[in-house]
Amino acid sequence: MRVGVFICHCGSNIAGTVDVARVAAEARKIPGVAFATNYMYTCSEPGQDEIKAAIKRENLDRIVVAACSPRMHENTFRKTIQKAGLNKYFLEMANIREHIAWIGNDKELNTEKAIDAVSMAIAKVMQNKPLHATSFKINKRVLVIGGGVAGMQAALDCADGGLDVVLVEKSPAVGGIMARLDKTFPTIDCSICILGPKMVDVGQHEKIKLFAYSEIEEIKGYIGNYQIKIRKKATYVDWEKCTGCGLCMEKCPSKNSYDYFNFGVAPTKAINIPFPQAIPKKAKIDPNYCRQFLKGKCGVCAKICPTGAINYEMKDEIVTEEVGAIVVATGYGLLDQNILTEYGGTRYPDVISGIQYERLLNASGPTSGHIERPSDHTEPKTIVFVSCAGSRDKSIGVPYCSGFCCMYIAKQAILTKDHIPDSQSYVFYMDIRSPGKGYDEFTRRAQEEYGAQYIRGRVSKIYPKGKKMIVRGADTLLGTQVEIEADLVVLATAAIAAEGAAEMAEKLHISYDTFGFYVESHPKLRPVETNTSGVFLAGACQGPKDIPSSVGQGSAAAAKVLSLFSRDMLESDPAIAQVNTNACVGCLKCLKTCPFQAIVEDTLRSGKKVAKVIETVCAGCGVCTSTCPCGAIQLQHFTDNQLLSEVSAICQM
Amino acid sequence: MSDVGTKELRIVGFLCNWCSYGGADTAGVGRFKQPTDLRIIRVPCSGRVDPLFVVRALLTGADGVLVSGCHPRDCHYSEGNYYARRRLEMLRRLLQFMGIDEKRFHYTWVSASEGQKWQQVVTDFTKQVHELGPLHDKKEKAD
Amino acid sequence: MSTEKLKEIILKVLPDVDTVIGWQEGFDKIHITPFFMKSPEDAEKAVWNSLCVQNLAAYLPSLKKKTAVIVKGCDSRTIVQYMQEGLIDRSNVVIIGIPCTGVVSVKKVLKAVDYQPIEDVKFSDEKIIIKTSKGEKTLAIADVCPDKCKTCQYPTPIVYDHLAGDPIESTKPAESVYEDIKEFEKKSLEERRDYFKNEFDKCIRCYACRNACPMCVCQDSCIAETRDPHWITQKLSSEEKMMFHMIHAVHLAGRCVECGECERVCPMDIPVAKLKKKINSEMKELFDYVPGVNPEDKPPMYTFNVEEAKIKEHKL
Amino acid sequence: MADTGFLPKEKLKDFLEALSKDAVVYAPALEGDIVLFKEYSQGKDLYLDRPANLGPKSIIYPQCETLLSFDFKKNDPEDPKKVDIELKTESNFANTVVFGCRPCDAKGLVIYDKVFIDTDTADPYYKERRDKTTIISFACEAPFAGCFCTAVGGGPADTTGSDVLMTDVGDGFFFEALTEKGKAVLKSVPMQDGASYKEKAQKIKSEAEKKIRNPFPKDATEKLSQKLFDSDEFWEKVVSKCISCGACTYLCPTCYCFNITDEKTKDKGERIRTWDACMFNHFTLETSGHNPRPSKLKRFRNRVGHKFLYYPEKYNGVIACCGCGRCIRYCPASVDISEIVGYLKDPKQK
Repeated sequence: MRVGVFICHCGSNIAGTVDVARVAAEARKIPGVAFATNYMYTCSEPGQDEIKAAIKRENLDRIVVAACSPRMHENTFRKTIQKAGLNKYFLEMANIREHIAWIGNDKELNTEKAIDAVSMAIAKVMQNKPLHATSFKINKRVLVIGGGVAGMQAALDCADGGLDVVLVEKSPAVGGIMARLDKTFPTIDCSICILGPKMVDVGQHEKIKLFAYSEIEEIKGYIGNYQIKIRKKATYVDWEKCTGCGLCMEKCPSKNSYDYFNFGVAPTKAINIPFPQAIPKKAKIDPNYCRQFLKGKCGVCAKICPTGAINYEMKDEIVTEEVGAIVVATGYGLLDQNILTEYGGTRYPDVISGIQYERLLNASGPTSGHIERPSDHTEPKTIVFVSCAGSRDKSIGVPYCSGFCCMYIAKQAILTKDHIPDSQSYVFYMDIRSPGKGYDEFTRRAQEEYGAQYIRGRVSKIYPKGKKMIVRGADTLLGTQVEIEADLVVLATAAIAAEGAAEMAEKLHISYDTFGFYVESHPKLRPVETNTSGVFLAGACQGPKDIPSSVGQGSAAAAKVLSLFSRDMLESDPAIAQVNTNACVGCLKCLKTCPFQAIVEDTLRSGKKVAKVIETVCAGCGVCTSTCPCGAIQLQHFTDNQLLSEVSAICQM
Repeated sequence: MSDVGTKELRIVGFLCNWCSYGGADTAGVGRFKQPTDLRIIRVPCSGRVDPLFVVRALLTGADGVLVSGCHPRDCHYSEGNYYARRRLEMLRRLLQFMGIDEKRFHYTWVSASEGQKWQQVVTDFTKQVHELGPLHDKKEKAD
Repeated sequence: MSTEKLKEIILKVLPDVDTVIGWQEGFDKIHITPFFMKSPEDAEKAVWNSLCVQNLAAYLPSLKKKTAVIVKGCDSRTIVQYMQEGLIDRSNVVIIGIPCTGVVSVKKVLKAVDYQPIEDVKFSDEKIIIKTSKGEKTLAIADVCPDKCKTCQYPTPIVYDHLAGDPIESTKPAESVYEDIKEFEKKSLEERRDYFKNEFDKCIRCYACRNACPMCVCQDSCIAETRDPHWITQKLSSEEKMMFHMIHAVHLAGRCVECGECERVCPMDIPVAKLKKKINSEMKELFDYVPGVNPEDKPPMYTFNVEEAKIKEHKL
Repeated sequence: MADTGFLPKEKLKDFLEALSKDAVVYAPALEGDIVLFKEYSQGKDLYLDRPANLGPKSIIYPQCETLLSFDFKKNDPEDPKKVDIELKTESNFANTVVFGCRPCDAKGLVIYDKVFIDTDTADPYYKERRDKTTIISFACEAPFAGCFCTAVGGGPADTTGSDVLMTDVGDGFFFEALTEKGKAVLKSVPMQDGASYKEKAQKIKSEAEKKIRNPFPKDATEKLSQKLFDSDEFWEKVVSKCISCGACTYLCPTCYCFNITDEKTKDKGERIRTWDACMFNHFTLETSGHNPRPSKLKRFRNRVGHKFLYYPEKYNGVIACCGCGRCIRYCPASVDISEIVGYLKDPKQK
């Protein structure tokens, strides 16, 4: 074996605290090492050329690069040695920057540690075997989960790019949160007016197959070849027949159904079309409120429906779709107001959330755009907005900023003045966060042109006094306590992960953070990728986002899918489990522990029962290898012998 | 000499590629200083860590072994760390029984973003192993 | 329970199976040996007494044809564990259970008679009478039984198709099972380490413990002898011997049915089962799991809970 | 008078201490409940009541020995491609006395000698140890469980392979020197004249011989039945219960199979020889994955065949079994090789 070792200075990043020349000299002493050198910037083009030249000149067959983290440049150097004719798995990296040079000041100790790191890499590379990727066909269809603005944007961009799109939305209509907003900041243009055309496009695009009121049941497979089971929840209305005429809704006698679209601002009918612009514009029955379901008799809608679309016997239906990539755009949720006990939870009807206020402002909302107090339907004159209602509050587990509340409060204060010119708005805030084009100017307008009074401080308590709500808080700028007698209080409740976000992540095999938001592959450089190849993120499922960011991510995710699908074949990672059928005793313990069901039972010609790995399904975690008692199933590139060689390189008594 | 003050001991770390190895990278990027005793072996998943690697290391010269993976629920392979948790807990109790102080072995969860936590883990574990001293009567390094 | 009743069952079962595995007399009076019966004439030679120590269930995974096996309560746990792990086809096995009040440790008997060659053995209610050239010696079975019998929880087989005798309830308190482990843990760390070093140093790596172990499914593929993977060298150092026994223990985690065969067969008298019993006590504590008791259970190392009630994150 | 000698029992330790001055003395001692050969040191207890669980074979033929060690040296720092390999063979085997093994154990060594010494290419490692070792055997008064030495050409007082034979004559031990080495040993320590005990010892020895069982049938032929030997059915019948472990072979005084492996760390390593066992699957496993003896039936047949057919064919009819009975005594499944050979010698029985 002829190992070549390249020790990188990384300028002074490594060389500053590691004696790189000594590390190279020590490497030269190790049996099997035919060449060792140190180089200023190994990852630079001349640095890589040097490796390629050395491979030819010194006839090297394995390469160790001691430099930064392999998470940074492993791929770079794999390509380098591949260009020089070596199998790319004949590379090992020793991380002497992040794990050594940057975390210790003692040059002597760092150098010793770097020598060990290089010894381990040499020991391992000598155990490495050439691995070869196999190619497989990609199914060029894409699944988009979530029909909010981010998901719709991703779906439309993919469809316009010529891909077949399966769009799954769990509520009865697409549009997400944006469809419920009245106006958007900072331009004050009508939210549904700009979103509506997109919704129509989604509904009509011949490349988009929309599953509304449907949820993801199961995801199997891997990049390029997923099998998705979709649960079409029972609507009790045959959507093939429903024309969306709305007659049923008009005649339905169950008038007290919870209105999900309007966040319960006012009740709706048990059979309803969520909102006038709904796509698809189809009715559905809420069996929790429908008399037919509760009492077993009614049947008004069935009688009135001109197309006979009502079907009380309808059951959930599971359909399977096959796709090659997934865009996750499941959005976000809002903090349950009940947690905010100091604000009365939801005990006081005139303390409402920001999104409920949006619905009060909206011309097609339950009040037709007239702002009225939920308690007595009178017009409020004094309105208090409380920002950070839950956000930036460690005690309730939301230490982060929800990002868009400062802006929508300013917008709502402006709209309030427009709707009720003699009203006075107060805004309690902690900091005004308005980074964005025209954003800061917008919050200033709310104060300067629309007279909203901004009070810097937290609200400590809200309680009723007669018909009024007393809002007590601190004005930290004046250093005084303030009490405002309000007619209506609007809480900017914190943005949290969508309901069921964790379960969805588990189905997708992607990571999520402490708060339930999905984790991107790299916070800066891979913002819409996940660590699971083939799965991309868009919108607020990754973290609270405003509309332009969500749309931007939707397009970005679509671009990633389109570029992935620009190839016909994909290469599978060969670093997967492999069974030595001579050693395998067929106990199939590996099959029980494989998280991906990538192992099946197989029978050899001799009749011997053994485990078999489905190459394309194996994700390379190695749980099987540490389960197998006889070492018969080995995760390639991380075999027992490879890891043992690293252990013995540093543990020798 | 290591930051802990006495002669360096041999500590082997098995880190999962996706979380803890990344966490150690993050600690490096943040220049969070750590004792130098630890030698890191990268594995794809904490579920890849056969408890016998820990045994092998402890029997052949390591004074301490650290295993770190993704937090439960956050495994890149969704379930690997759950298996690791059971196996390593079993091992911890077995080591103590056979006369190897359980403090020489630690398993924990550090995510790719938790650079500071990683620094803390390495510092505290190194300190803990130093308090116990060497496990073996080692010959002085030949050179 | 009489040998006659057992023979009756064997004769009944024989036509349906390829082999009935039982016991017969061995090379001397104190040694009983496993017996693979194929014919009614064989059945005549079958024996059952408290010298029938071997766990015959261990032969099952290697046999392809339909087999009947005679098991004591403790041995039946092996079959239950095989069922949990899918290592046998239950429909291919006929289980003849024997309620058992305890067997005899041949090692203990030999010690009691100063290792004199044994000329004859007789049984008389819960006693064993040993005749050597130096005379007769009567020993209470309770005094010379293997340690596992002292805390036996399953005197009646857990699974069986035929039961030769009436079921017996255990009279031993369940808490007593791991008392020896708790007692051992009172030793200091150093004492425990020295203890295992001294014991394992006697090991000659003959692998009798491994091969006798019913749960060592690898057998010919055992990593103690391979170079790929190369977990262990062929050297005879303390470390390598310790490593071998750790391999055995770790691979049996949550699977050891405590039949005690490893310890019984060790020609060097090493307490091979101790590590495994310790792990079992932890499996009970952590997962409320006892190997080889319920065919529907899942061995704890091959499953998990998202929230582990008993595993707490360890602080440094 | 150096050919025989007598020591009262209480003087035995003085004798061992005197021997220890010029040699490393191994003697049987209790280790828990088992008997092992341990290096004798002053005041240490002896245990002669029964044969050791593992005989003295590991002293002369260690279970693991370093044949050579190697170092990779890179002496030219400028040219890492230049590697020198330094080989070292070390021998530091001191003069040794094995005290208190049984005649069967000593006979086993003679079976090794034919393989390791009496060939064109003697094994220097083995030969050196053998040459430097003196064997003082202790005659058996009565058989132990499983013993059948007389049936394979030995006996409780057989002298083959021993340098000195020691017999318990009641109030002390009677010593007979059998070789020059033995004479030298007896000469080296003061001892009473043994002549008067010779007759008594002879009587004890012949009494003992009568007590040994002969497992082979009376009218058994010398040769084994080839037909039965070749019958899979026979082997299935007699060894189905075998669990394929190596206890029999490792404890056997005449089994000598070994494996040679290189165990290497970063820059140095050793070539070691370790005991191996024909009962293990790996023993005959070929690189291709093929195994000519894939089942325990085949492997067991080979073990019996080697001891009772192949070895005798090669070495003038000498059976490679000393009848010590260990493989029977310690077999986890109580497989009895003497019974099996008995069948093969008289197939009518079965």
